[in-house]
Amino acid sequence: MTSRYTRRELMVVAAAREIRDHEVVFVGMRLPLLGFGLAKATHAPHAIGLFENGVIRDRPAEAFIYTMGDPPNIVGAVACLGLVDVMSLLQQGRVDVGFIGGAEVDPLGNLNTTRTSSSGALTRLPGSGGAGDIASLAGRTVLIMEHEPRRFRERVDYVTSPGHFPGRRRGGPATLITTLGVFDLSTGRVRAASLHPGVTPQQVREATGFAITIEDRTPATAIPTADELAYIRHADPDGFWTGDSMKTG
Amino acid sequence: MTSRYTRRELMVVAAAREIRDHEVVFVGMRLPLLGFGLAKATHAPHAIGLFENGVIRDRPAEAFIYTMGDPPNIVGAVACLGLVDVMSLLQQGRVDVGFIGGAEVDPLGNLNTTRTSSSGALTRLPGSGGAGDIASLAGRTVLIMEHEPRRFRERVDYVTSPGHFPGRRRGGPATLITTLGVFDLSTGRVRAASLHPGVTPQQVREATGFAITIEDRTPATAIPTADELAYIRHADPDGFWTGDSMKTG
Amino acid sequence: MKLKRSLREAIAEQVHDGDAIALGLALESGIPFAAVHEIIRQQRRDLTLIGPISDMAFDQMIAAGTVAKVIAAWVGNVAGGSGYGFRRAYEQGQPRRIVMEDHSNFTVGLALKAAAMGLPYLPTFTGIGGDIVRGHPRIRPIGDPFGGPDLLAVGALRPDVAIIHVQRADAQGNAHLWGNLGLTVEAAYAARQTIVICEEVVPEAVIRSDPNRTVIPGFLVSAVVEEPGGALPSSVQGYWRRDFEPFLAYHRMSRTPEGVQSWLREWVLDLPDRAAYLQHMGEANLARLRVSERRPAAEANFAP
Amino acid sequence: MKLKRSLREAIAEQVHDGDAIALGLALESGIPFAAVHEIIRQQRRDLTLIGPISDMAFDQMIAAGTVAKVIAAWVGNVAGGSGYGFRRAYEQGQPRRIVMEDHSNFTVGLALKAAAMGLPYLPTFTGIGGDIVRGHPRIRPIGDPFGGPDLLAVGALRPDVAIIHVQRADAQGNAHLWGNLGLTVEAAYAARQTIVICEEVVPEAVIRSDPNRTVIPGFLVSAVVEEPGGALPSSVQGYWRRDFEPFLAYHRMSRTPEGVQSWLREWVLDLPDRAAYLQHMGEANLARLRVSERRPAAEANFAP
Repeated sequence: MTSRYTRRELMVVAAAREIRDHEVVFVGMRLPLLGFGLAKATHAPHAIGLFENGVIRDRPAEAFIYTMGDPPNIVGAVACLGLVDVMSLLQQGRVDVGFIGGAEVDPLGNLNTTRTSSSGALTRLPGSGGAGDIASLAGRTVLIMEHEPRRFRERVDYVTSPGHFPGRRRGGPATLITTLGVFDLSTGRVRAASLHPGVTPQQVREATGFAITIEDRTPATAIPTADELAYIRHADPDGFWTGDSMKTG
Repeated sequence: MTSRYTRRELMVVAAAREIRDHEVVFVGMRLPLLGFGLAKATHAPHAIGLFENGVIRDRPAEAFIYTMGDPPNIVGAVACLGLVDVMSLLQQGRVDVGFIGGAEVDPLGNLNTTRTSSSGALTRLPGSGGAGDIASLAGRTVLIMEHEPRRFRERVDYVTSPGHFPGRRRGGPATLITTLGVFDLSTGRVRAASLHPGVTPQQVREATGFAITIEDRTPATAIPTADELAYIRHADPDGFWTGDSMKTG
Repeated sequence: MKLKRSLREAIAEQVHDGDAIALGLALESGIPFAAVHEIIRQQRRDLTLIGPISDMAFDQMIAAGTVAKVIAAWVGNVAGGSGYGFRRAYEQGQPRRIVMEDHSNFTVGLALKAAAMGLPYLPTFTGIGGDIVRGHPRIRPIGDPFGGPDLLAVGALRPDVAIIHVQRADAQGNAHLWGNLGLTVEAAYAARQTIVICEEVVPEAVIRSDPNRTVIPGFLVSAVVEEPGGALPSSVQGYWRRDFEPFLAYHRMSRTPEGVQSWLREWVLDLPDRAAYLQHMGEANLARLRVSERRPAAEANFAP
Repeated sequence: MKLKRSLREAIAEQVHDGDAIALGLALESGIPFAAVHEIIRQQRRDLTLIGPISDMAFDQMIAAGTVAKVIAAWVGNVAGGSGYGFRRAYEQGQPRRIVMEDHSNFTVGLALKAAAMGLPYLPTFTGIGGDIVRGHPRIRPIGDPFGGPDLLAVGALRPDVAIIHVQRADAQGNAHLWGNLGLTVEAAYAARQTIVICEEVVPEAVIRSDPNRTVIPGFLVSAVVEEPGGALPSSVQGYWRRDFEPFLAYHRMSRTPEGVQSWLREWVLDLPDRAAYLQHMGEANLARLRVSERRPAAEANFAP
């Protein structure tokens, strides 16, 4: 028996599965934060979460947080350091996996969150924040994106968060989780690892502005279990991050 | 009316006079620490003291301390940072004056606290500690030494704490306070600024292994006032740092 | 040396046209909005703003026309996304054109830290392979003298003024801050002057009871301002919750130039000072946001 | 992952012949003498010792023949001056020759900090014009890519193990330290493994009540050892005063090779562990040194 779930809930579950036990995770906000909490509550009880403002937690905040700087994210933290301290740990190679998102992605996993002219006119986006650092320095990165044609481009206008490139010292994009599926980026080409239930290869191709490998036997993304959904709804009771209009399942 | 005082008490008074009001002082232990406290109690009430272990104080510890790491040196500190933090402030140029000592000194104000063969055999000394950093980076340095021929050498065997050298970016030795007098080093030559009461130019020359300028009108070092002595004896009641066998004055 | 100032005095004396100002250093908490608004009221011009992510503080200053340049990793509205004031200035030059020096959080942190350490630059591996560091005015490729792979040098960034909101400070400027730190310490060390705004000016003995909590020693501080609630609507650990709604309201209002001007009039220009701002918020809102619970830190004994 | 170990287990498992060990990082306080003595008892060989100034800890390890190399700014006895064990090894190769890598406090700090930051080196201006940096194996001249004066690059120093004494930690290794910090944080970040020795293992809630006091996050820690009094005769803020006399006694005894061997037998080799050391000190001494007064830090409220 499965409950109804939203696409974003499915994405949280997919994010959680990217975290292995005992890993050090650069967490970020929104879906990755919920994914971290879910992983802790299920298969990765010893995972550690770092936030770019300097907070280190081994469990999510007890109260809902809107930003990583919200006071409940300090309460119960194991440490509250400075930004340069956690970035130093990242640069040292102490972080196994980091989650990042962007406005645009290309087949090498480059993300753009700085500026784009894709709509014809120049659009200024907010910028990197810590994403460029996580992309550069984490052991591997997991990308989370809205799957839309204008966002999936053959080449992004500006590489805010570097993907695969020749001479990369460490890490690089491993997985891309979208509103349509989960994609393997570890080889520097985009290959569908799973499509979300009900999503067809044709839908994915139409929503992707570059070539993508979708094998015939590509499985469906495993749907959330009742326990997983219960966790997510406990952590995000109003569906602030995980609500969406498309109920599926 | 003057009280009897020791040579070291006189040196503390001379050290205190090197500190101007509102200055930031890299303090060290022993006589400079007493000098800092004396300056604070007299003409430099707004001076700030930095210790290389990370402690920042705006008044000396209430209890006697044997090392800068002693718990009473933390109590009442305005800040207790890390070593790299205070050294960074030093490197930035935020420190006006630092006090250092050494086993050997030369006319350029180079200090050796690392190793010497002056006695014929190799003698290993403890090393720099923070002295080399203070010598390199403070706005000016004040040197404090026992005035003995084997310590005052034409050229030191090893430059632990650099004195004047061509291309120096900042600072350098300003004053040398010894058991015999106070010497101006600011020009890179050694010139007597004052001789301690009862000390003759001949005595100084015999105790100095290099040429030294002692003008005829060189004054006597100003002797401690009763208030100054009272402060020193309150701060060092057992004469741990300031006691010596030669009572003078 | 008397450091205590009203906020108006501190901004009037220490923030000048053309200055480079670091603020919003703890990221989403402790943003010195009272100072931001006072700078707008005093009509400073041609400022350079420095910070990691700025939340809506930078956007407001840009929309008010005070800003010539931004040095930051992220400029927008954390709750809402885009910063419309920033976008209008960058995309259309409204109300004036601004120059953007893009960074990642780490590179802006390293730029401040280089200055804090008295160095011309700090090396890093971050950003290699991306466009932020390509042709960057403050970032250059360098080799490793020990034979390892090439790095980048991030040049030192020395703000004229850092503006910092903390829980408490003494009259000498020795400041206790807890909760988020972000780049607060780096900026205070790096800046030529540091304005400390605090919830409470406390007796010296409070600060000295815990010197490890003093993240900024007073001798680096140029002014101490007691301005409780001066960071609202951002949070201050143990003092104020984050007020979420004003971020969304500003986001909505700032969609149009007229909207943002109307917002600036209501919340900044038509108010004389922070006290008036808090009054305009209303006591019910203040009561909702004020932290009255206690979760004290476990005792640390400093007895010698 | 269970981190709790007895000191004997921690040293047996994590300190190996030939390792580079950082300790004494807070300078004169919190020197992990219990660990120093356990390493001597377990007869480790060919160690490299790393620290700013070592007080008599390094001297004891050198005199016991465990050390091949020292990387430090100062090696001696802060109370007495010379370290005779160090001098005999360096000057006469007794009981064995040691290699000295001389530093200033800042350069050894920068070497650790470079490793802590994941960098091959950090630049500095310290030491220029002096002999420490001349021909130094870890320090090289470099230019400034921004055209300023030349600097020095201090190469990264990554200890195999850092041994740190703190007031309290939880079972996951999250460690609260207050009072002197010195290079403790840099070393814990830099080291491949970090052994945290604490006065008390406390419940998680104590540590989490004050995350800003956690100078070492537990995920960097490889072992947690509860060893109250483990830093004696050095001090631990709020727990133990410095015992001055043993430093002078060791200084006197260590003047001769026979004296130091006799000292090592009495205080290290003939004792099984730290409990026996404390017993040998005697309850009157412990009572004199134990801090019973309270000077608590002013409350910091972490309520959200």
